Amino acid sequence: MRYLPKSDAERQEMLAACGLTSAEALFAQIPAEARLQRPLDLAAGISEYEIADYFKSLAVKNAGALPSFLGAGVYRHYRPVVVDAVVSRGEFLTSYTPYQSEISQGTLMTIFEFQTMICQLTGMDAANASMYDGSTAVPEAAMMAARITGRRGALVARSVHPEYREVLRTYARYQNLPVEEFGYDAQSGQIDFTDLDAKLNAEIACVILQSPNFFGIVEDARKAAELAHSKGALLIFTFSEAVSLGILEPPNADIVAGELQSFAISPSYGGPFAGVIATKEKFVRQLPGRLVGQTSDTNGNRAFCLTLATREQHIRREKSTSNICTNQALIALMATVFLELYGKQGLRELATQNLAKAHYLGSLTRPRFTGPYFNEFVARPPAEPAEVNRRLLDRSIVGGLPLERFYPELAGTMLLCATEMTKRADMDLVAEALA
Amino acid sequence: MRYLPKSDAERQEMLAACGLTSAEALFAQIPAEARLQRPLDLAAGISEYEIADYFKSLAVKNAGALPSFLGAGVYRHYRPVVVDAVVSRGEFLTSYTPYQSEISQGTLMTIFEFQTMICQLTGMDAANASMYDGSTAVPEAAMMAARITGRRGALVARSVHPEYREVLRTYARYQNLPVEEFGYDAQSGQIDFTDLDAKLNAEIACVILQSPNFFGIVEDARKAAELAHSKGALLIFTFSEAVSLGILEPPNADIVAGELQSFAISPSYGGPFAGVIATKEKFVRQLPGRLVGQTSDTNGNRAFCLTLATREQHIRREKSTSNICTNQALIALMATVFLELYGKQGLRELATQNLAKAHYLGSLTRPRFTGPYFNEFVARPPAEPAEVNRRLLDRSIVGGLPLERFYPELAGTMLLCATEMTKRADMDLVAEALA
Amino acid sequence: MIRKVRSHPTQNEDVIFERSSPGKIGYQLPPLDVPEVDPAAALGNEHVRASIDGFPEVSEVEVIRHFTRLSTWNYAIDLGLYPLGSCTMKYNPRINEAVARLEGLAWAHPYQPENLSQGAMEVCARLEEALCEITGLDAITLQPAAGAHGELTGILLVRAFLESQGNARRKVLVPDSAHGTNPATAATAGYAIHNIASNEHGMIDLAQLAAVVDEDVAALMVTNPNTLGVFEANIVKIAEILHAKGALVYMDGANMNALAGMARPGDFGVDVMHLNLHKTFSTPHGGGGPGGGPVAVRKHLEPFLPTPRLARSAGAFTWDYDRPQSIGRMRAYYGNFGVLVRALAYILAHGGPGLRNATVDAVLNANYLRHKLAPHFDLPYDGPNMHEVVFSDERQSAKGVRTGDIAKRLIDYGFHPYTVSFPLIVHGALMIEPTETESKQELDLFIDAMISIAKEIEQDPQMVLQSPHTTRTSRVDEVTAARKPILRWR
Amino acid sequence: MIRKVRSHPTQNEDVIFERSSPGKIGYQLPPLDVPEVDPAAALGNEHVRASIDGFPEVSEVEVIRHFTRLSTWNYAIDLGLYPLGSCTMKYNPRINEAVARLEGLAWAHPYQPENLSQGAMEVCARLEEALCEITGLDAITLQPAAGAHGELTGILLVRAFLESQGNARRKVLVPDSAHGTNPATAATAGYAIHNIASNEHGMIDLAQLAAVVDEDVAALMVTNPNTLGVFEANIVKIAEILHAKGALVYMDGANMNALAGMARPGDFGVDVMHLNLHKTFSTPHGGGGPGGGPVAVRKHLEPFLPTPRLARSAGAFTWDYDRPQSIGRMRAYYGNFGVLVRALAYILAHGGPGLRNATVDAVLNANYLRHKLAPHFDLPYDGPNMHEVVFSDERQSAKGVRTGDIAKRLIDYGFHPYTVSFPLIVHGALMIEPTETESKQELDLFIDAMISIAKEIEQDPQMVLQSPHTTRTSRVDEVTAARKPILRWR
Ligand SMILES: Cc1ncc(COP(=O)(O)O)c(C=O)c1O
Ligand SMILES: Cc1ncc(COP(=O)(O)O)c(C=O)c1O
Repeated sequence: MRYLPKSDAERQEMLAACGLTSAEALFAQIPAEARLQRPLDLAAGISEYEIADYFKSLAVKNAGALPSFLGAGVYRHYRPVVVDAVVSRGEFLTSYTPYQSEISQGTLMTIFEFQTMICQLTGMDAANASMYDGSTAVPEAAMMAARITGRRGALVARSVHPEYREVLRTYARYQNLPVEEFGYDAQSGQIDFTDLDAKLNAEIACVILQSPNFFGIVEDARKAAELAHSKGALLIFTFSEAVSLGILEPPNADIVAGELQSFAISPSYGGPFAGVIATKEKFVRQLPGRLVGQTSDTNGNRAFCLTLATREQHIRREKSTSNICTNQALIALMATVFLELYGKQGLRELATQNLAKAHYLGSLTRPRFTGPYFNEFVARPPAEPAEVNRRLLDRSIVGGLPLERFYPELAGTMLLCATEMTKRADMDLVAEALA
Repeated sequence: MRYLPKSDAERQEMLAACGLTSAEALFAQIPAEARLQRPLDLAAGISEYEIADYFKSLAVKNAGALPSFLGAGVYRHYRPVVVDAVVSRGEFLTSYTPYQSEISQGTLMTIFEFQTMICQLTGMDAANASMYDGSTAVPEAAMMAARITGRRGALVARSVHPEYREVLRTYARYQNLPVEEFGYDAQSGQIDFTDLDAKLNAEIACVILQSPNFFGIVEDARKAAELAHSKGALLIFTFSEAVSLGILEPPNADIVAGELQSFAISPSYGGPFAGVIATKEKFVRQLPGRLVGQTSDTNGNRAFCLTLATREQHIRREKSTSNICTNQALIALMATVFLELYGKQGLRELATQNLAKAHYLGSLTRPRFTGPYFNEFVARPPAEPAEVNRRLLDRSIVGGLPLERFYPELAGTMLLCATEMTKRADMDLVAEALA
Repeated sequence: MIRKVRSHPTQNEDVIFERSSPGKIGYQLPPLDVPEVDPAAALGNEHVRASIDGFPEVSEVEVIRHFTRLSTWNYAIDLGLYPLGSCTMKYNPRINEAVARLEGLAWAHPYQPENLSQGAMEVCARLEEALCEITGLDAITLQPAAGAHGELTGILLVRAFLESQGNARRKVLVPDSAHGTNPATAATAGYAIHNIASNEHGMIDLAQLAAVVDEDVAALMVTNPNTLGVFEANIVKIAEILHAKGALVYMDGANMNALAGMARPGDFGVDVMHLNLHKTFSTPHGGGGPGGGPVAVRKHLEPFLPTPRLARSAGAFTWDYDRPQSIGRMRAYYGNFGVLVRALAYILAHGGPGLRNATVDAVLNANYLRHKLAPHFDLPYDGPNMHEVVFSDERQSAKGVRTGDIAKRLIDYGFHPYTVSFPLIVHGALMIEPTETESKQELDLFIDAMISIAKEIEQDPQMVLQSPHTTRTSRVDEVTAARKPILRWR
Repeated sequence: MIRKVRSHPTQNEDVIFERSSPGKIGYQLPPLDVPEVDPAAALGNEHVRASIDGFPEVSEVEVIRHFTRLSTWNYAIDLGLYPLGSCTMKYNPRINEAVARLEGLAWAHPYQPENLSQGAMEVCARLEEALCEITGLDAITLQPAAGAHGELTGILLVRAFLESQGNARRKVLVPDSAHGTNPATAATAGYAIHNIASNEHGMIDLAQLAAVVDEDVAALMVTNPNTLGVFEANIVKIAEILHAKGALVYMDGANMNALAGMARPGDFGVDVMHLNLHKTFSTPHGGGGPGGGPVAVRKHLEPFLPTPRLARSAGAFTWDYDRPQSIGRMRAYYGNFGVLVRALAYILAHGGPGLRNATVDAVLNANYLRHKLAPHFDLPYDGPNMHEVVFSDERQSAKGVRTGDIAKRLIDYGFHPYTVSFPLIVHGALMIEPTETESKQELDLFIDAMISIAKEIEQDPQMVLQSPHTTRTSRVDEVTAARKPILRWR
């Protein structure tokens, strides 16, 4: 088989060196009753050509190539070819976690740059090397807040991505972290501060909000932070549209737990993406996941290494800050390449273009909420959203996300997203369908 | 601009260092009458996203993706992804000709392996590092033969690729290398030995034949060599379907000048491909183009370098064996990767599959010639070839090449090719159309 | 004598922020085809940020060079043997990268209508089928993003199941040879950890196990083969002991590379397990991730699997969200889909017989290393091993040289080190897993290197203690890094 | 002091034939879906070969490692400055690689019907238009595969044109500063070469030129800016002198990177010229090729251009084969199409203004180097320079150190050397072309290195003579390589 670099003669030679005469003997230690006594019921291996053919046949069954107005946590942004050129280099693609610093400085320095840029974007002091995604970063942040405050309760805004909230519930369930939700203002689509205020109490470890929120609307994070702090709770700030950081004032949150998919990470039917958690200096030792730090080698050269490992499972086992081990390094590298390519000017211009595109579409339709929105908004089509989408599909456009599924009270509305990749002509077609 | 790594401040700084105040001043040496006094009449630069979009819009206008029965010198063989993975590495892609051996050993060793495998395939003693393509390799070989024999005339078989013969004529015209053609047997499609014999004389430097020839038919190269040698001429053997070397007995030619496109080089509308010239020990110093040789460094380690440069233009100028400088190195590297991946067993199995596919198609149609064929043959459709192709295109199949264009006497016939990528179902459709 | 590498210059490179200068750009956007919008007007002044302090400004060519240069500072599978025990660093086939990037797969949106997602869903379906057949279990979820995420999923499944039986119980048993994620996971799921010591064969001691298993035990987390590379010969009895008390057997499948096609956890008593697609199924580690940690279960645990579940209705694939007993969601969307594509491509390439052959070669390589190195390094557990072998530095530490030092010296010899100091039950462990994609030539070079280092330690331990000597970065001061953390550039 | 690089281990690797062992495979073909055919029966026993002696047998992972390891032995633009004079080693944008691989372009067959090739033909059409505008000439052929091939095309055009005027003439004038391909080409086209010496400014001497130009001269092959990086200030008069005698001006356009957007050969008297797409237009050199050498001409030479010519009829592109006066074909098909795609992508990315800015930066970089290095190295021609600058080793050779030795020492400093010993008119030339895609930081490091080497030569010439000292391969014995050629593995 092409992936196995041995001839049968070499196999025999090696078996002989082991004092064995048959490959079977290698498995003698497995008792018969534990052995599979038949071949696997899987077809024989196929050629590369057939593999390529097969996945092409699957790919064409998907809508990947059509213009689309779906956002809702996963955004279509252009991926500069440099990104894949970099992550395709075997030295990045096929290396392991950089435990051996002396032959991993490449990966280590890219993570150090990643951590730095996340701090610059979020206004935090320290960021970890990545989490699985935004949805798992949020519960990890909540657990972190509980450790920091010694409190258990979490208050999460209903305008946070519904699936993030579901994951939070799954994680919280057995850690006695009671999770309660607070509402949004039916007018503005922003969080309902009275509801939040009412639910805040001395048991609450953290208040969790997302901005732009699931409706695409920018929240007043500072105000929320003040309110949370006034009750001794921490503010956890999450985001799923990272491009917004190019233009939005960073929150003065205590913990930022977000999703970086917008940074040159393809939608890929929902993953792999890259989550991240950033926080303030004083909370660093409560961070989950890997951290890269700067130090020097015995010759005094600048060097990098994984650090503060005493937080982690391989050292601390059941007392670690999290059970995470493998993270999303290569995907975080995509984001790193993207951010360095776009840089200071580029990220801002990109954000401004997204803003302009979405507001053009917004100006042609009727946004449901009055709050300021970034690159997506809730629209009220005249007809059933599903019906509208069917019509759009006839013009080979993938429409928006009907919201009833997640927000029964928003039945009849749909979430529409526009990015720098959305063409005006397609937006005009959507406007028509919504007219 | 994204490709220019300078800020305006840096430009000013550098101008100042040059004692200049404006960029204009850098061009003062160009007299006004030689200067372009207006901006170029070309649109402003566009973004990467627009470039990708534009070429995609062009790509879909071509037939690249359809099943095709075209061969005629350019063959559709599967390209293992490893090939592009290798040639996309910046260390191979963005390096220059390996003049500085100490930092070019990678490229040099791959060329050494290339030269070796070409020798193993062709039965020759030495091969060069590549020529532009097969069509230019042939005239270079003819010029080489003229230098070796001190004779001028070239006899070329009409069954050699018509465009190769055209190029030969262009090159030969001003070097007083009279080129005469000899015919093929109307029955077998192989060269007409009586005609060759009749035209051979003491003025003839070389006899040029192709196998498999343009009709896909295998020639009797040994017999041709004997005949040529008996008159003191050299035999130049050319090929355009390199995969055939996996199964065909290498010719005992004096010079082999062929095209390697079949070795994982995409059709790419006709180029870039890779030609090569191989020959016998005694003729090495008459080879055109670059050669890599094995030697050692001052520490006694095996090392490689460009060698026998005294044949080349940068040393010998007007007395060089050829004016070639830049060759097709990266494309030859594709062939090298391909050959090492397929190896001894693979190339033979590949050739055998091609043989089987073409003969399946041949068995359903009526080959025009009786000679043994490899993976293409001349068919006689009942209707006009153009018409047959039109019908096939309605079933989104690209048909074969109508031969009248190159061989008036073969009006009404078409050249059909089948490779390992040709599916039986498509061949059955073609058979139908030809029934 | 070092035969595998020679020194060569590698480019230095600054941290990107040090290459930056104001006004350099590496991007261009298409012209805006809609009216401009003033951010302050649209979002409110207070929400609009000033420019991002310290953010880089560089050109495209500098970005390409930056990362190309950095990449040359890394070791990688593409460069040679990467024998990290427990990590299964095998060759990552390039075709897998190609198919994962097909537009229809890479640009599929998780919320696009199901009738426009059948191709992506078929990938999930075929992978689920294949993995069930390989594990011998009845149902599987592809949601978990990595092994530890799979462990948490699995233990939450155990908990939900036991709860449905009326008692979630309090304890999870974890052998002292287990990976750190096991206890960390059990704790995250709200269980108390009870460690159980391995016996002299590096296996779970039946008597001791029987003694601790009671109605308070929710599950045993067993790694099989365990982290010593030893197959738990009594696994069937172990499962009986737990099942007898209504407890479940969770298997950490990180070492499936020793079993695929040879033995199936479902056939030897395992109730729930995770797989590491980024180990057994060749998806690239990428410097730390991404991974894939599908969790397979027996029928009785199926109702509790995370939502949504892939289902078929009217000949089409659909996502089933109506799962009343489910533990809920483990992450947004459906999993690390791009990783699933790669794993399926790998399985298709090998096929059933191929997976078995790969397992044979993996175990053969590890046993070959054991036989060749045993004369030179201490073997704390000298029974037969499966896909990996664990030595200890007992002999070398007599000279003051520890496993970590031997590891650094290996770097000079052109190899990535083995896993250092794990599993914890072996004092000074050298944990070596070659995988099946290593040639005899490569293994022989590694054996020579190890033997040569053993000799060097006899003659000149100091030299080894100061290694590596040939790398662009010499030994890194990790202590200071932790004492005075510098976690970002300023 | 060396600031640009540090030493690091790089993997050794055998020649592939030494890794081979019988039975290892790196491929798999789909199952044959038609009946098998016995080669001997189908082709005749005498035509079927025995297995290919010595051919490699290795696995896929070994192939990936083989080439990955070899690649680390190379220097490349992606790693740093590559200041080869006359080679225009600029950044190769990655988007160009991506678009050239689009299925519809990469898999287009040259004989597929024209109505199925309009996209490919549009690439050719747009590139032709752009290059005509950039050169200021009237027509162009994209057939030539490289510069030298373009030269041959151009000189054959000259010859065909003059023949059509009744006399092909006998001589071609070539300045002594010309690249070797120029005389080699003229000879291949059947012309006698007459060399003309440059004057003290490194330019063609008008008086001398006037003296040699007569009715026997077919053309002058001029490189402008010439290989000294000097613009032939009298180019207009030069053209007049030749035209006055009915001779033509051929321009070697290898140095167009100094002119694009600033000056057009068509505007200063050039009749025919070639371009190097792999220089000025950023297509990758790939270790020696492929290239692209389009030839642009004035109207009166158009009828002689190679067949086929791209034409338009009824709003569609078509290939015109009916060219009675054509010199014929220069190669099969239409040119190195994949290279043309890349060149067009480059032109579209820059656009008109961008090309001009690139030219400015290219010339700025070269002048910056001249000013910084002039105090340390001899400048045989100290006039203003364009895109490249040529020093001589006069001062250093006093210490016995030649340009070739300085070049080798540069390698230790982490740079690829400049072009050594060319042009021939400069004794011991150091020919330096930075191109526009180099940052000031990179140039400053290069300047430091050159100055530091100049100092080393003062202090310890022997050390420099033995350099490079840090590469995995020390100085290579090229003499033995030529004396006893070993051109293949055995
Ligand atoms: C035995 C074992 N269990 C669990 C894990 C955790 O898997 P992951 O890193 O994918 O979370 C690992 C990985 O190192 C492992 O080796
Ligand atoms: C001045 C000059 N002319 C001609 C050539 C030949 O071009 P090519 O190598 O593309 O054949 C070169 C390339 O080195 C050159 O520098």
